[in-house]
Amino acid sequence: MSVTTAAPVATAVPVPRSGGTAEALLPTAVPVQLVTEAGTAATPPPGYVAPPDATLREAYRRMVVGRRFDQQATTLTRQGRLAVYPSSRGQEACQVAGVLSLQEQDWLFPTYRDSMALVARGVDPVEVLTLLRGDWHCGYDPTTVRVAPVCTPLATQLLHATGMADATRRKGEDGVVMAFVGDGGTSEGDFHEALNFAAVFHAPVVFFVQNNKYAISVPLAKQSAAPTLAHKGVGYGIRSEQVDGNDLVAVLAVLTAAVAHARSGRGPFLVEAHTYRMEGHTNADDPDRYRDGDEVRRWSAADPVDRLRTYLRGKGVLTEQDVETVQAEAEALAADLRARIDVEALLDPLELFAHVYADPTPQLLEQRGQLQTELQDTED
Amino acid sequence: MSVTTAAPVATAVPVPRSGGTAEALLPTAVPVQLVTEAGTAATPPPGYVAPPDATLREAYRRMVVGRRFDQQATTLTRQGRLAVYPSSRGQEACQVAGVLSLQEQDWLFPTYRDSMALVARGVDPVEVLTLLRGDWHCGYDPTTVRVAPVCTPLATQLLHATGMADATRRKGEDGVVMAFVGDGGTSEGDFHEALNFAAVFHAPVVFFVQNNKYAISVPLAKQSAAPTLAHKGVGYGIRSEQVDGNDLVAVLAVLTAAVAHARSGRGPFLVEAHTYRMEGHTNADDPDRYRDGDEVRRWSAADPVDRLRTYLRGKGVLTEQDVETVQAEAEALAADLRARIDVEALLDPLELFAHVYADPTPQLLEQRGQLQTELQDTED
Amino acid sequence: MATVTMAQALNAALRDTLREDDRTLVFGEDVGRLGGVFRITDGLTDEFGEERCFDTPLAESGLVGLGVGLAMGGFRPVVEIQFDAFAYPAFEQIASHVAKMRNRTRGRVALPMVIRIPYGGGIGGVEHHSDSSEAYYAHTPGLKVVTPATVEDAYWLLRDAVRDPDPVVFLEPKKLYWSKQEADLGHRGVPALGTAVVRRPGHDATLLAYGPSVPVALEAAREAAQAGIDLEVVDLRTLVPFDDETVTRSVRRTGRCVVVQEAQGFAGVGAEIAARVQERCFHSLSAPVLRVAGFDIPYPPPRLEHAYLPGVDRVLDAVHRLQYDDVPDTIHLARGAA
Amino acid sequence: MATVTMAQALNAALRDTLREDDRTLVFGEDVGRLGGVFRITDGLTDEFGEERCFDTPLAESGLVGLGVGLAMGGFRPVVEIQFDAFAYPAFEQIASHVAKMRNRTRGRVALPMVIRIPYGGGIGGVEHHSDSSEAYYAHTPGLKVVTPATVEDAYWLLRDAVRDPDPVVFLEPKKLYWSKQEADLGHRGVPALGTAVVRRPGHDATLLAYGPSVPVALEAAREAAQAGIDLEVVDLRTLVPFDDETVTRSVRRTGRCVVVQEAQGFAGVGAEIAARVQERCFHSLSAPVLRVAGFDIPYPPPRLEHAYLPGVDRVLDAVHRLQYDDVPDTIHLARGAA
Ligand SMILES: Cc1ncc(C[n+]2csc(CCOP(=O)(O)OP(=O)(O)O)c2C)c(N)n1
Ligand SMILES: Cc1ncc(C[n+]2csc(CCOP(=O)(O)OP(=O)(O)O)c2C)c(N)n1
Ligand SMILES: [Mg+2]
Ligand SMILES: [Mg+2]
Repeated sequence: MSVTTAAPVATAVPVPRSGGTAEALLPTAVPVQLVTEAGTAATPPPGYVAPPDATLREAYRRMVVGRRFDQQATTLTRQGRLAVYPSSRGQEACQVAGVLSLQEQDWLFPTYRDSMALVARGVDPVEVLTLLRGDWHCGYDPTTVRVAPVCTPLATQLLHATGMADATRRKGEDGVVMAFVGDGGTSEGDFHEALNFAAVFHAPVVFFVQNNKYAISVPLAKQSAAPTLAHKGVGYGIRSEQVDGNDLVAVLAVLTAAVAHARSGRGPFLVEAHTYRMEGHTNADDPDRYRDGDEVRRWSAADPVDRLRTYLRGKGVLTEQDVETVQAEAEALAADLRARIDVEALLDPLELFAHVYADPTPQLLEQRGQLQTELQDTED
Repeated sequence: MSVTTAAPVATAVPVPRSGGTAEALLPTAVPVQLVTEAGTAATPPPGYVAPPDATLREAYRRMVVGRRFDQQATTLTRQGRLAVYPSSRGQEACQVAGVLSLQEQDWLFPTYRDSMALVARGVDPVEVLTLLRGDWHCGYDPTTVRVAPVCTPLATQLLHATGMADATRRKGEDGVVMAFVGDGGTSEGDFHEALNFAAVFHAPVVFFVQNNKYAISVPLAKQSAAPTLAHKGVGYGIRSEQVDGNDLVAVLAVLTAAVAHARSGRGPFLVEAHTYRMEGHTNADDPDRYRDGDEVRRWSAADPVDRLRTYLRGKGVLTEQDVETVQAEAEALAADLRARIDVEALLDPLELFAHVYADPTPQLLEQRGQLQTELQDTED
Repeated sequence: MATVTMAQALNAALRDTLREDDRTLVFGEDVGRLGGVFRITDGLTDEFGEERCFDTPLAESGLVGLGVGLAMGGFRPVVEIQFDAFAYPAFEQIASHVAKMRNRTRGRVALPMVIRIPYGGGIGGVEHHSDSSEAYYAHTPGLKVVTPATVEDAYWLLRDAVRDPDPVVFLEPKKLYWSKQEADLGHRGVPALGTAVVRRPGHDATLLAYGPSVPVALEAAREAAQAGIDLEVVDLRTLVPFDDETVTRSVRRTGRCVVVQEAQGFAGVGAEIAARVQERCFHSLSAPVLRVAGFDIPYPPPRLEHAYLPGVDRVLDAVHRLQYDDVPDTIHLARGAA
Repeated sequence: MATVTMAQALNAALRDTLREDDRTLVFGEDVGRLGGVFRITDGLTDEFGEERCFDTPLAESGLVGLGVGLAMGGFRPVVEIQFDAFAYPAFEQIASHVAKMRNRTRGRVALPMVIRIPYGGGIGGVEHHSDSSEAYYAHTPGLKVVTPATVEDAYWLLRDAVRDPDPVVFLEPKKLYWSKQEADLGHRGVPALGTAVVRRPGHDATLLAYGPSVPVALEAAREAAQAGIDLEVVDLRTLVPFDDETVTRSVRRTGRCVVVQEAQGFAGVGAEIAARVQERCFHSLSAPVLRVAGFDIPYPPPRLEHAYLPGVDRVLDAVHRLQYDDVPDTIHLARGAA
């Protein structure tokens, strides 16, 4: 299905006001937690229920696979096979929950940090890495997987997500849009404009802030003086929540509720997940310059994959055998990735002129001709 | 004193965190009011006290003078003597309180809507109108009156105000910056970035939103779905308040507290005043296209000048004689304005090249020469 | 045939598009009930409802970014920016997304959207209301850049722009909004977006102009004719893609060329045109390609804009300097500029 | 004399400025503890403290706008933008305020501030990390636009920029950050901002280049010399104000000229240069002024940037087309472009 050729009819969907008092919009005082760091069940705040075990098992599977993918990508940078890779190790719960809360018709708007989410959504891992291998700016077809191209200019994607959600609403469809952004990205003007537009147009979009405590080297304390980033929602009339971002069960519960809220026509939702970027900003970063090992070690203890495994094992819904099966699947994906990424993509420099416009302009045809001659000269 | 040649020493002023719980940052549930629409004393919410009578009498004087100035400017547009004029009739309480809450060393960052505030601050009325007469982009010397050039690109001035406030803090001076913005302006990304920077740098700046219910033709309901605009503060960790913008006593009380908060090193403050734009957006606007007369009539009943007069008369601190004296002063200002604005400013087109850079570039000297020759030809 | 203003023609183009194509959405600041500050969207909300023509919150990056998402979702957004300088907050969305989406996605995601920008001066606007910003867009690959100079072109170019598969920055010369023409908008006399047109044939030199400068060039040609100089006037209409063929054909024939633009000259579109023309017509040129442009200064306050705007005299001055007699290499200097 | 990289020279310039002038503040994203993603501010927070060199929240309009206010308050801000394309969110602040404040206030409020922008490609960066954005700034009156090509120039031009009474957009060619030179930064060999310099004298044609293209031009000249063509290479260094004198002197003498820039060609700075040169040197020219520029496409992905970047071969191709034999008016076409 090609989204761009669809011919929606703009129907007069009424735009109800968000209404609601300020109190009803604010997040809970402490982040929602359903599973403790020790992997035992926590008392959920009212309104939240743990997702079904089958879903949690599936979440575990995708987290393990995601982590293995991430690790493999990092290794590939060391071998010079990727230009750069921004790892999201430590954020598995957020990335997988973000995807599992969606249905097929929904859209995901990711950042460069969200490779694990792309893999979880079913994007071919090789195509996830097209950008980072330097082959092209986007490797997959956004319209088939309903994942927008990975966005680098921070927070700009939130407006696209809002527009896409608004398109859904206007067409009378029941799709929801999930938009990812980092803690640093919340400082950009586009964050503000997107939340405001979404609230005013009552667009079915969930803004999901993965607060991993750093924007490259800049710690949260230098980024914002707000009580939490989730407290930004009330200023737009947007219902907001904060959640323990390393607790898959909690993130999935909160996001599922947020998506349901949006899908049922109650407007946008803002969720902040407290998590941590375990690696440097990218493989090229040198995090020792700005944070100490103790902090990283403290967060290791809160590892989201370990926590979910302990929880599911404790609950008796994940066997040792299951764990091994999942790990084997992850290894298989990594092996497949290694094999396929080694095959150099055949890149035709002349393709550079193919997608600037629907049809190349006369000027581009001239320039294309010039490059073609140069390339022939080189071959000769 | 030329601000640009000052040589401040950047001292290591500590930047304390805003801290404070979310609740402490939120505005009161209903706008602060100290005087009812009927002009009688209202019960002030805890923490607010009415300013001294002498100050209120002075406020009354400036409001009457401001309104007369505003009316005169509107008349001048009808006579074709101004290119355009955005009236702020109905917003006298906000504009005068905004200025009265400041000290001489403080700075004001106004928008095109704030001519009355400029007059109240002591800017020569003719120089206030330089921009609107089309003579030059700014008529006064910002460094002597400590009023930034009137800003048209919406919300951009909030960042300059934040920078100026931060400069004050860095120099260890005790100045405060008052930054005006409209309800529409709060939707711009720069609003967001300014509040966030101010909070993070703990800059002594008061953001003062004159919510006059319209951005040209766009009503507040299409601008924001927030409970109030003052609810935006908490998302930055900024203490916020909302106030009846047609109650001079309340606006002055709230802004005085906000300025004191900033001056004492407790960081920025956000105030939303609920008021109304009685005239069209500018003289060129046609408000009948988008709002009905009933609404305007309802707001007439809440007139800020009438209300303050009734209150002060009732309190016995403003005599009939005082009222007449103030009115006479206002008429004198209007007469003086009429006389002086009739004197066409001598504008030298060659000045166009004088201020682009400190010294004109060789290219500008060439172009200046060209224009000079053209002008001589015309004279010949 | 009726007398139509450019503003009316643009309004009709939007109306007809909204009628014909359900996917079209018109939005921006004050475009709803008010009909836009220049009334280009007058009556559209009445006819098509709030869902098809609507006001947005006041944020330009926001409304362009919303357009990107709506276009991805299958709509054809026509975004109005209120004035030229107020497009700058949207520059990142325009340069990094609108212009690049098709290319980034290897052709999989197109963004057929139009960004309408009233531009240029001559209407007595205060600062930030009279910028000529075409070069910023023309220099950004992936955008098409269009600017009409006549009433009929305004109608058809805007219709073409909305139908175009690529994003179009549609620059409307403010001072021509109230220009009138006897026009039959029902009949398509105008070829597609992407072509220049010879507005006045001539032999002695070519004036290349676009948007607000076209009437100036035509008036200069009329005056020059009285002095016995026969000028050809080409209205470029589309800056990107550029119609080299029409331009080159004209200049090779006349051998002399002046480019007229209202924007400040340095690194403007006129520079590109002069550079291309001399590249392509060098051996046909009897004189350098001269430029008449705004000075390299911020747009002046209303009472001084007359001194800034390139008018007939400045164009004729350049025409007279086209080396009918040979004065080597000082020709570029306008009189007085030495 | 020591071997110094351009990155080190820029770092030294900031350090020396912070030492000499209390009013200087250095800020931006990650410029504090990290020392900037290119380490240009390495060690400055350590030496001068958080109050003189500091990280801001992540918002480019914010940090430029903060700079405007700080400059109004008497400081001399040196703002770092992390990569070229990330200056676009600040475009309104730059175009409507930074560039115009002095003029708006009739000279009463100056904004002596520097906006440092790493620009251009050639470092294998993913999208949005390799734009050449100089034309956007050069076309905006009120800004000075500077770009060094050598280590010593980097040092002195940055020092000049901070001292300058006007706002300066200081464009740092990313791919030259690690270029090395034996340099004595203590000794000022370089004249002030605003001047071009002849890097290599020659007789047959002039190559005009700036920033990342200067080494390309020099290499092309070396290769051409082996083929018996003697090229002069001018490093423009400052795009605004433009050094017409040095350029015109060179081209009038050589009679042939190629402008080399990395940015996409259409309406780029190279267009301005070509336009000015033919205006000023028409009668001395034996061939049109040719341009070698990036293609008019979004900057390519890393694995294709070699095909995009104007290299020595493309420059030499243009040089060979400079009509040593006379082939009227097809000369503008690069081989293959017909
Ligand atoms: C508009 C813009 N400015 C600057 C950058 C450079 N940059 C890339 S990632 C990054 C930090 C982002 O931090 P955050 O939003 O917290 O996301 P994270 O990387 O932690 O996932 C910066 C400054 C950018 N990509 N876009
Ligand atoms: C960046 C920008 N966009 C658009 C405009 C055009 N414009 C001028 S005033 C205005 C409405 C502003 O409304 P508000 O902020 O509520 O202030 P008010 O005029 O009511 O005082 C608009 C859209 C502008 N000046 N700047
Ligand atoms: Mg982060
Ligand atoms: Mg308003």
